Amino acid sequence: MASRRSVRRAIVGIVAVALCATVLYPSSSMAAGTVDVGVLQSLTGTMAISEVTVKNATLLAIDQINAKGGVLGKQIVPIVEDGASDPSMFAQKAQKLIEQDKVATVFGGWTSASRKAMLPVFERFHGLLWYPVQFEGNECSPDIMYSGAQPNQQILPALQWAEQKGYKSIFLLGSDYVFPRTANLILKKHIVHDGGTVAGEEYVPLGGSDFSAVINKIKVAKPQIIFNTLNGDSNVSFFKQMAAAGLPSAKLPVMSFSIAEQEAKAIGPSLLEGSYAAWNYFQSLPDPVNKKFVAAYQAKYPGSPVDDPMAHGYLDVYAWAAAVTKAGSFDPEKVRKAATSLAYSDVGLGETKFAGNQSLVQTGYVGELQPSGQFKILWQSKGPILPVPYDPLSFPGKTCVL
Amino acid sequence: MIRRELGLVLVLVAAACAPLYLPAYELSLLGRFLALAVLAMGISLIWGTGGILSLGQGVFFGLGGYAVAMHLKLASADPGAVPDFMQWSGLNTLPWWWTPFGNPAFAIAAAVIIPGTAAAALAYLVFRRRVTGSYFAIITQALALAATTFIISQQQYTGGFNGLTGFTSAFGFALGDQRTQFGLYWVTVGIVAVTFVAVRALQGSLFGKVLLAVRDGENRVRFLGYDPLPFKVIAFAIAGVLAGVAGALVTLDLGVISPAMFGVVPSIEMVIWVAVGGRNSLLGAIVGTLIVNFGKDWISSVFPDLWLHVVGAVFVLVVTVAPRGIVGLMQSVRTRSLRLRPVTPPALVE
Amino acid sequence: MIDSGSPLLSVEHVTVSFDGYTALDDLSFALASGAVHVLIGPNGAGKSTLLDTIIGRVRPASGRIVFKGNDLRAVPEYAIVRLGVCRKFQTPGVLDALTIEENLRVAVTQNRGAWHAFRAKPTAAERTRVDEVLAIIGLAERRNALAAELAHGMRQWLEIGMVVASDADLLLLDEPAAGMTHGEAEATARLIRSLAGRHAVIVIDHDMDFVEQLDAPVSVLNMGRMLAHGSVDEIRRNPDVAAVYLGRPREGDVAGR
Amino acid sequence: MSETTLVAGQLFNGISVASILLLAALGLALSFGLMRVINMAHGEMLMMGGYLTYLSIAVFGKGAGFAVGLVVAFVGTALFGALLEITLIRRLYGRPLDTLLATWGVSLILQQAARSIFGPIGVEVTAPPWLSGTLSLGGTVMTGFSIPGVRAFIIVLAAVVLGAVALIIARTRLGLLIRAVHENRPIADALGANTRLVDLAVFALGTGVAGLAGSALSLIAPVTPTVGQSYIVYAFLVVIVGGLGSLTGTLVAALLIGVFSATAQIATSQSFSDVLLLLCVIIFMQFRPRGIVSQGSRALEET
Repeated sequence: MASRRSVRRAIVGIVAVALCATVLYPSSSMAAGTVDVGVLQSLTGTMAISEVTVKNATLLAIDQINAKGGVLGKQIVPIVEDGASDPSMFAQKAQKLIEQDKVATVFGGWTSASRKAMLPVFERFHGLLWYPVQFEGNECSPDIMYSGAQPNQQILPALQWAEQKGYKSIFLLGSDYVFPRTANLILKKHIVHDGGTVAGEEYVPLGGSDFSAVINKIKVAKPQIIFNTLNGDSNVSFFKQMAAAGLPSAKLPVMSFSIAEQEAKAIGPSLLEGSYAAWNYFQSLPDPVNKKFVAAYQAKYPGSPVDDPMAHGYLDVYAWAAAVTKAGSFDPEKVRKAATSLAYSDVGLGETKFAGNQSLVQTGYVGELQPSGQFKILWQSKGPILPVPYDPLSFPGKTCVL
Repeated sequence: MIRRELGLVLVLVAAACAPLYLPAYELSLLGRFLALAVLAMGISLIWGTGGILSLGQGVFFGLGGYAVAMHLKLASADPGAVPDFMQWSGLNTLPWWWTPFGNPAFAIAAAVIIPGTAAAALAYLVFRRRVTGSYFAIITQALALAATTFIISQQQYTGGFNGLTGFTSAFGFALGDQRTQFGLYWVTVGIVAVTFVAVRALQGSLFGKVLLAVRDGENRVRFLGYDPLPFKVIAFAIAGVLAGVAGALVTLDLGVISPAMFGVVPSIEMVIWVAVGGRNSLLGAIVGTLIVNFGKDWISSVFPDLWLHVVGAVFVLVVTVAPRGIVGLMQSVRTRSLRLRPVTPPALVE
Repeated sequence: MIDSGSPLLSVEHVTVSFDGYTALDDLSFALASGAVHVLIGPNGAGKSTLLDTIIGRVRPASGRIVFKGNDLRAVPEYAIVRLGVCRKFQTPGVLDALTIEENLRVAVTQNRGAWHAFRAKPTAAERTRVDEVLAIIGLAERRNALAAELAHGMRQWLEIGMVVASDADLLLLDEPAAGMTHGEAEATARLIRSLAGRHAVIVIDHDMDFVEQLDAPVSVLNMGRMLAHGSVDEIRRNPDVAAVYLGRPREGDVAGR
Repeated sequence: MSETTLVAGQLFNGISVASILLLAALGLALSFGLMRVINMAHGEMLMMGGYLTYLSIAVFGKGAGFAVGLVVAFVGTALFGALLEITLIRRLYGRPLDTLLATWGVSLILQQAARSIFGPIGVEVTAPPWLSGTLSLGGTVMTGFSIPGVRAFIIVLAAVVLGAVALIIARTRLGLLIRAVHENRPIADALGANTRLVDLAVFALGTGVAGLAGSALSLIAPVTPTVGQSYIVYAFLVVIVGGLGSLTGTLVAALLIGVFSATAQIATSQSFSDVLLLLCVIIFMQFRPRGIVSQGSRALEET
């Protein structure tokens, strides 16, 4: 009864909101000399810590290309959107970028959840997404270019290295989400297949900070090495509590799949010293092109390290620009066709290319963390590895059909 | 009376014609936020009328969303194959409790019944022992945390952190098709209208009056011969159903449901929609939902760093300066000249 | 219905204690259908506790309360009300968020189940009863005002009206005239007298002038026990009662206001 | 043999987790238990304590910095709590659910502020040298069982803080006033107790203890803008299971929940033990809806 009089007022309000929505949104101006691209990463929320750095690398690449005259004679205008660490926001913003801003392509996404949420949007509108982060595979879409590693390019090389070093008993520890569970599923098959043993498998809720029980279980299982797929802040808790429990990396080696230079800086190199990581790029790669990239990035963001997803985010822009140039068009369909027929050497990843399944061909590296926060490269795979989205041992009979 | 109903009909017509004058992206946002408004009306019912603050409405939203998503997932899978995430989680046969969701009618019914039943069960167990509102708020927040943790940990059955996505068609309609989008929008507008009328009727009934009285003093109602328990349980179940419906609609619209959409933080954001609009007003719930969500979409695009500051400030300001929200502010502007109202509405005394 | 031989309400050897403090001490008391009875006593004598115990808010440590042949010990509060007991509290417990008419409607409805409450329309009999009570308490013209907007005396009237509207067989009135002017108190007394016969009523009050107007038997409670029974005059002359009140000279007049 | 080590280890972990929960919940037990203020920004007080410790270490070095950090964290967050009480909480007494919403807003602002000041990446706090050892219990059936020094420190700290708070409430004049206000606010007010000052003191003490807790927790957990969020829900569960306004209840509840989740994790995963924990709390409330230690009330309506 209370709201009778204001009902009509409020009604006007609803209509006003709906109308304001159209007015407030500046629709993108497709000026003649520019081309809009979307950059969609989490600028807020739990994932911002990682995704902001990729956004920076992406923007750096755009600046550099613009400085050289842009692409097809047009300056690239990035439209940066915030995914807010929320997959539904990624879907919403992806839709905005494609439908409202009419961008030529989108660079972005970090978590599998955000990629999975954006996928239907890109398929619906036939857009093109450049995804820069290593992931669990089991997906290939014509509307996504996967420059991050497939499991066979990061996890399996690490296992190969561990086996060569004589580590037989492996403890699998991860955050409770898709990448660790799938990675460990693949790892278990391969460990058993290769004659090793899985000493244990534990998952901690995302953001979990209590590792007392896990460390206790590790002590009882007595593995030779831990394969760690923990995400984000949980790593800080894990390494602090391992050190407190008298198990620093020097005593019980840890191979991490989600700790790159950025995370190492956040966790504190002193805690991580001597632990291992497997990536397809390290800042310390001696390639001269890489040195230039690192120098350019640090000129813009002093003191900030460069890592694997950033390198891929940077590469994605160059790959897109090259493909556009080759195709002579911004049409996603033509661009993705062109992208798989080119080779790139613009980043320190060496000479790379996109395979027919739209994933990147790349080399696997194992590094050991130094007190400086940099990784010393211990090992590298024999040449670039072809991407395999579906691990044949774990998912027999599944192949990528575009 | 007639003028008021006329106003409502006008808004309804304006909303129904939105596809004619709104650009596609704004239209899809409006549809999504209107679906969320269904959930917000449920919060208005339990919080504004019933005095029950739930920080776990997201859970019921999620249950509704998952019920529909499970059907979409089965409908999108190759015949005879299990959904993709089960394959890469090492599961090769469909769990028995997934099977009935292959039936669209079952899935739609489940999207309503499961959240309603879960809400009723929770409310019964907690309110049975006359636990106070603060306890209930905290328990529902713990529920939101536990539910998301649980769903994430059961990846082989639920899709884990990624949730369920990758649907191609919904109930025989192609999801990417613009006509499907329009149809879904109109269904949403229809559900909002029906919900609004139904909840308003409920608030006007003796049930609503007793519920309002329960909010201000549970014991007083008890000593008038009413058992507050069924009133609170039924109201909470209705809010649960509305949250489930909203979850189903948003899942259809967005093509994804995942734990990140209904955990602790989204659940408390749902409360702020209603607080901004005006917790005691059903229209306030709708207005607040639209304003906060459009605001979020806009501010987080233009000033991403500012968004949390704005939300935080809105929380503080709404509670301290405008506890009856936007609608309350407009009301007091209109009624101040007519008669003096008590400064602190009784609703604020828990 | 009620067996005419047995009382409507019987309180049998009831003891209530809070954290070691004995509020009611082996108290027994009976009331016949339609009878009006007044309870007086100094603060802390156990008057309100007795009503609390009848209504089920406080459960006796020993003894029992029987209403219409039902042992109330294990009956939930709302079910006790449904058996036919309704109480007005010391501080008015009207439903602030509802209008005066809605307050009465909530009270007058006899089927108090939640499902029934969905049915929006009150019966003709209920509407008539609401109108009657509105007339009795003199708030007919303000029927659409919110209860929260009423002045204190009006709230008292409204709550008395709710108790009357409930049509319970036993009405418990805790200080019904508190905060009323002399004239209002007189009207209240008239109303209570008119209830006799149709309802049994227990009235608690301090104000002897008011009690006198009720023209009903009086019991005096002290320290959880019955001190005396009788008419107002008999109580006035009772030396034990005088001693209790003289021991705390000011309370009979001031306390509870 | 390894089974016994596992079980013994988990029992110790249960106590260790309990000590963390107790530290995180004590401040809430004060503000929620005594004042009915649901301080959702409590987690951010922990976070603030962590950052203050980081700053102290930056200024005073690794060894002494942490000890100084404990004090700075306590004083700093207590002052912030006082400011919060004066500017915001004071307006909202008697409206517990509104304190919940308003303080949630404060918590968002604080998180974003920490992000703006210190960056989204956390800051590094490592255990000082005098805490980084372990105590081994070799040579018995407990071979392989060792107690990390950091965890032992947190257990001792929790006990000391609990003892200090209990002492303040039981023995000091402030404690007397706190008890009086808690028992009956209007009467304490009427008797001349400055209830406003008492509220201020209780709230500041509560946030100060949270800051201290945050400082200690930085030894085993990250210091990031969002770290408080991972403790807040559990801390509230401890308080409601313990019963409002009872330190004993809070202690027992922290122990129960800590040992419960540690023992559950012998057999199951952490995710599942969290779910089990909530189920058990709801079942527990069927039997003791007001917590382990409950107080009666005669008021017609309770908040």
